[in-house]
Amino acid sequence: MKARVFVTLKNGVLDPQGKAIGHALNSLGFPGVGEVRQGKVIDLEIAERDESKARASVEQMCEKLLANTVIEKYEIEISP
Amino acid sequence: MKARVFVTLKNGVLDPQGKAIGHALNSLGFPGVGEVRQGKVIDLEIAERDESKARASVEQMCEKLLANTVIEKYEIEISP
Amino acid sequence: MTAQSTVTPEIVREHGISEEEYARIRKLLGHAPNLVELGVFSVMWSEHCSYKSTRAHLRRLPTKAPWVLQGPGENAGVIDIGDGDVAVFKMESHNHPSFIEPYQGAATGVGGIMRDVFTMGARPVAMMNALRFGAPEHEKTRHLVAGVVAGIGGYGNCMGVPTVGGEVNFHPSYNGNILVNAMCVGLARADRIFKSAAKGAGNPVVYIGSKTGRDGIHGATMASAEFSEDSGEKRPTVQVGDPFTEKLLLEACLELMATDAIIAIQDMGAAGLTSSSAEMASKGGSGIELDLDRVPQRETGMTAYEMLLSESQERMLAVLKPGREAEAERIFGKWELDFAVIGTTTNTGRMLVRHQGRIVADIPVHALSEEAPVYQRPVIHPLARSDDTSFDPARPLFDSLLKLIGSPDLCSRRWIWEQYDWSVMADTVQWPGGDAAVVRVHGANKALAITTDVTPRYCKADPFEGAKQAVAEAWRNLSAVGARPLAITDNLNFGNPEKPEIMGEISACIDGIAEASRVLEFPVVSGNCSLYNETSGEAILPTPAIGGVGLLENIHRMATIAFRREGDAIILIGETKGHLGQSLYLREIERSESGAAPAVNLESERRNGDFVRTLIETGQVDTAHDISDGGLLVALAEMAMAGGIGAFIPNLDRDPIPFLFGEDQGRYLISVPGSRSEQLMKDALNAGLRPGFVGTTRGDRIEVQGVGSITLAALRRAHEGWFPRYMRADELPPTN
Amino acid sequence: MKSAVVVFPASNCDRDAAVALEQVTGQKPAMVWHGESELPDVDVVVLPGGFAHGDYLRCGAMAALSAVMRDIKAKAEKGLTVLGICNGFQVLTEAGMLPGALMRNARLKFVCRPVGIDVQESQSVFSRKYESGQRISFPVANGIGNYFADAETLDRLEGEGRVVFRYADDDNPNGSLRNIAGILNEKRNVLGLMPHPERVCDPLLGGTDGRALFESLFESLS
Ligand SMILES: Nc1ncnc2c1ncn2[C@@H]1O[C@H](COP(=O)(O)OP(=O)(O)O)[C@@H](O)[C@H]1O
Ligand SMILES: [Mg+2]
Repeated sequence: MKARVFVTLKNGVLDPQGKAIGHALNSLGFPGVGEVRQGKVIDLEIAERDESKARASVEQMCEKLLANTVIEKYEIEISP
Repeated sequence: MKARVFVTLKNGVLDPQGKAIGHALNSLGFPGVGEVRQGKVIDLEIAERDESKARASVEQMCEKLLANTVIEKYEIEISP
Repeated sequence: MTAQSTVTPEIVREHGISEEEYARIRKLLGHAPNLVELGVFSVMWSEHCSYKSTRAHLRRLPTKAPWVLQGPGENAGVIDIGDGDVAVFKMESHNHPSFIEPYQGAATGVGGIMRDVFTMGARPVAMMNALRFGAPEHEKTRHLVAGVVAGIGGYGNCMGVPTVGGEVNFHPSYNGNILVNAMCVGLARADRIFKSAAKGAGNPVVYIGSKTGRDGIHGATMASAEFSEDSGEKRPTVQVGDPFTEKLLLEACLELMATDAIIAIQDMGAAGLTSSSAEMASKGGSGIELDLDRVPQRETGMTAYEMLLSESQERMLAVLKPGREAEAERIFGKWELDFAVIGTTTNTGRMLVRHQGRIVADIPVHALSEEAPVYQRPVIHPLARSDDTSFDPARPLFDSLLKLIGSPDLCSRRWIWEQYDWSVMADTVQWPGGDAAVVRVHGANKALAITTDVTPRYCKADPFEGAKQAVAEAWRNLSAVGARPLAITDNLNFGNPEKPEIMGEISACIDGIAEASRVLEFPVVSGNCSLYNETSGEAILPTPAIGGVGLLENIHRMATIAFRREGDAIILIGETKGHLGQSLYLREIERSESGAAPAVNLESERRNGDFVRTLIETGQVDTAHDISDGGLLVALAEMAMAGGIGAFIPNLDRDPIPFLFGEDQGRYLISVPGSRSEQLMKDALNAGLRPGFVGTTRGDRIEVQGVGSITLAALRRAHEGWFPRYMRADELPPTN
Repeated sequence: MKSAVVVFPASNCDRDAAVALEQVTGQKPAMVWHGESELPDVDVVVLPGGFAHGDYLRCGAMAALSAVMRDIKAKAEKGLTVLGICNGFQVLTEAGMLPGALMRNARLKFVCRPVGIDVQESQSVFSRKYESGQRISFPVANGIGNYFADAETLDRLEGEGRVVFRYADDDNPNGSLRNIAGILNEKRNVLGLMPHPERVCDPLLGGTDGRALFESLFESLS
C-alpha cells in the first residue's frame, strides 16, 4: 500500500519558512495571502496489505522518527 | 479560502532525504518499507472567494516561487 | 532502445558528432557504431572530455618544477610541500548546470571537484569558488547569486571542508552564462598518492558509492527519447547532489586507501562510467570488460546507453588487486555505501560492455582517448585596445572612493562567505577578506596559502596581458601573506572556439599564462576548460580563472592586510605611473570601460614580491596588501577598515586621481613601525626597488592633506552595504 | 579525565573536538562509532558538530536513534557528563535529553561568524572557569540553530539557572528565543550549545575563549 504522511508545525510554533514565503508572495504582488505554513510530506511504499495494520505501523514510524512531537503534528493517509 | 500545495521531486530525480529516511526506517526494524520520497506541503490562506480564480493564482505562485519546476512538480488542493 | 537500433544521420547530429568524426569512428571500429557505441564516442570525443579545441594549445603551458610531483593528466595536480607532505588541487567549472539550476548545479560542482582531489588519496582541506554573474540589474542575477551561494555552502558545509575564499564579478556579458568555478585543495603523504592507470589484466573493477540513475544524461538522450523503454514525464537531466553520501564516500575511500588493495581509482565525473573506465584503461595501457547487470541501479529498466552515460553523482570506479574484494566490501559496508564488482581488466586493449548477456559495446580503448580528434581551429589574433582614458580631474576624491568600495565588484563579500563554514577543521588561519586564505597543515607549523584570481575586463582588452596579470595577481596575493607561490590550476572559460576571434582569445590567454608562469616559476599542475559560454552569439568576457597555492614555512611569520598599530609608516612597493586604462575608477566613476589593460612587468613583479615576502619571512613586516582593483586608495581603505585604524596622507606631489586610483601592477602597501621605516626604505633601494612613503597610520579616518578626510565608519557603511541591500530582495533563499 | 567523542555518519567536527580535548587534558579521547552499543568507560562524552545523516528529515533525528545513544542516555541518567556541540545539541534535543528543539535560522540562511556570547551561569562543570556575566566570543556555524521551547520551559530553564550561554543582545545570529545559545538538563550534567568552543582554543585561529570550557571539564572531572 501507499502511505502519505503530513508533518506540520504545531500551532503556536513559529514557522520562519512559512513567514518568509508569505512575505515573498506579497512582494511578488499576490494580493490577500494570509498565513502561510510549510510542512513536510513523506510518501512511503509499504508491503503491509491490511489498511489498519498499515496505519498502525506508520503511526509508530511517526512517533519514533518522522515527526518531532515537541514541535510537530502529523496526519496519515493510507491508499491502496 | 484555504489552499494546500504539495511540492515533490519529479520522478527520476534523486531524493537523498527520502533515501536516508527509508534506510533509517529499515534499520529501526520497520519491515517492508519500499521507496520513500520527501516533499514539501505548503498551506496558504487566501482572500479570493472564487475557487477557480483561487486555483489559478496559486498555480502562478507555484510557477513563480513555491516550486522549482526544473526538478519539482506540484499539486494544488483548494478548500473553503 | 536496443543496442542494435540503427544509427541515422539525425541521431549522429543529435550526438554532436560531425560527418568527418563519424567517418573516423567507422574507420576506427571497422564498422558502423551501434547507438551505445555512438553515445560512448559522443561523450569521449566531446569538448569537455577530449579538449579537442584546446589540447594543442595547452601543450604550451609550463607544467614542471622540482616541487611538482604530478602535473596535468591526472584527476588533480600534486606538489611537494616538504616533510613528505603534498598538496593536491584542481579547479573545475560547473557553469551551465548552475545556470539551469543554481543550487544543485553549484552543489554538484563542489562535489565533483572534491572527488577529483580525494580520488588521489588526499583529504580535502580547503575550498575556493570563483564566480561571475550578469549585471546586478538583470532579472535573473539575484536568483542565481542566491542559489549558487546556497548550493556551494549546502554541499561544502556538510562535507566539513572549510570554504575559505574565492572571487565574484558582475558583468552583463555573463547575463546568459554565469561562471561557477570551484577549486579544492587537499593534503596527502607523498608516498600515498593514488592514480588512475589501470595497469595489468585480470584485476577486479569495482563500483563504489551511490546507485546509478538517469541523472544528467546528455541532451542527446532527450533527442533520442523514442529509443527508451518508458516514455513517461520528460526525463530530467539535472543532477541532485547528496553531500551526505559524498562524506561517507570520502571517509570510506581514505579508509580503503590506507590498505594496499588499490591498483587504480578514478571518480566518475563527466560521462560517468564511460569516461572513468575508458580513461583508466587507456592510462593503464590495458583493456576493460564491464557487465552492466551488476551496476547498482536506482531506477528500473535502465538501458545500457543510459547506464554508460549517466552522470549520477557520488560514484567512484576502482581497480583492486585480485582477492582484495572482500576487504574493500567490508569497508564500504561499514559506511553503508553500494559496492559491486562490475568487471575486470584485460590485455585486449578494448572496452567491452555486456548487458543482459549481450555485448552492447566493443571499442578499442585508444579510439576513445589517443585517437580522439585534436583541432587546430582557425585563429584571429586579437588586437589589444588602447583608446583614450580621459577623466574629470575635478571629481571629489572621497565621493569616488565611497562609490568604488560600495560598488558590486569591490564591496565586501561577507554576505556570501558568512554562508560558508570557513572555520570547520580548526586550521583556518586567514579566512575570507584577506589577500589569500591561509590554512594550517594539520598538526604542523606550516600552512598553505590559497587564492583565485582573474580580471576579465583586462583579458577582454588584451588577452595576453590580461592572462599574464591573472597569474601575476595570484602570485602577488600569495606573496602578500608571506607565502612562497608554488603552482597554479587554471579554469579557462571562453565562448565558442569555432569562432576565430574566440579561438584567438583562448590562444593569447594561454600564451599569457604560459609566460607569467614560466618567469614566476609558477607552473600549471591542473585545470579545466569551459567553452561555448555564449548566448545568442554573445560571448562572455574571456575568463581564465587562476587558482594559486603557496607555502608558509612558518605559520608565525605571516602578514594580514589589517593595520595593527598607530604611527606605522605606510610604504608603497612598486612603481606607480597612474595607469587608468580598464580601471574600476573609469568604469564606476566615468562609466567607461576604456583604455589599455595594465601591463605586467614580470621582472619587477618578481623583484617586488620577493622583497615583500622576505620582509614577512624575517619578521620585519606583519601588515601587507597587494594593490589591485580600485588602486592604491582602495587598498589603503581596506587595510584601515580591517584594522580599525585610519591613515594620514601628507601633501601629494602627484596628480591625485591617477596616483590614487590607477591600477598599475606589481605593487604592495606595507606598514612598519615609524622607527623602522628609514632602514626599510634603504633596503628597498639597495634591492633596486622604488619604495615610496605614502603616509602614517592613525585615528579613525583616512585623511589626505589639503583634500579632506572620511571616517572609517562611513567607509564601512558603504563597503558592507551593497550586498545585503541587493540581496534583501524578497526572494526565498533556496534550501534543499 | 577520560573522554570520548562520538562519530556519527557525516559528523565533521569530531576531529576538532578531539584536538581541543587533547590540548587541555593531554589525553587522546576515544573515538566511538555511532553503531557501538556500549560507550567505553569515560568521564565525559562529546557529541560533535556536523551533519549527522546529512541533517536529512530533521537535524539529529536519525543520530538520536543510534545504538550508542541508547547507552549514553542511560549513563547520563546515572550522571555521565555529556557535551553536545551544534549538531550534537540537536541530537540531544531529538533524544529528549534536553528540552525544546532547534529550528531553521530566522533568516533562513546558514551563518558562520564569531558571535558575542554572555556567560550566564558559571555554576556548572562546563563553565566554572568562566565568570558569570563574562562576555566571550565563539564562532557559530549553523543553518538550524534557532532554539525554540514553550514559554513555561523557557521560564524554567531561566529560573533554574540552566541557561549557561546567551547570544549578546545585538548579536543573536539565528533568532533563538531569549537569545539562548546553550542550556543544561535538570541534573546539570548534560550541556548542549550551538556555538563552537572547540574552534577557539588556539590564538592562531582567532581566539582562545573556548579553552575555559574544556578546562572547566578537566578541573571538575579529574
Ligand atoms: N586549462 C588546463 N590547463 C592545464 N591542465 C588542464 C586544463 N584543462 C584540463 N587540464 C587537465 O586535463 C585533465 C582532464 O581534465 P578534466 O577532464 O577537467 O579532469 P576530470 O576529468 O578529472 O574532471 C586533468 O588532468 C586536467 O588537470
Ligand atoms: Mg576526475
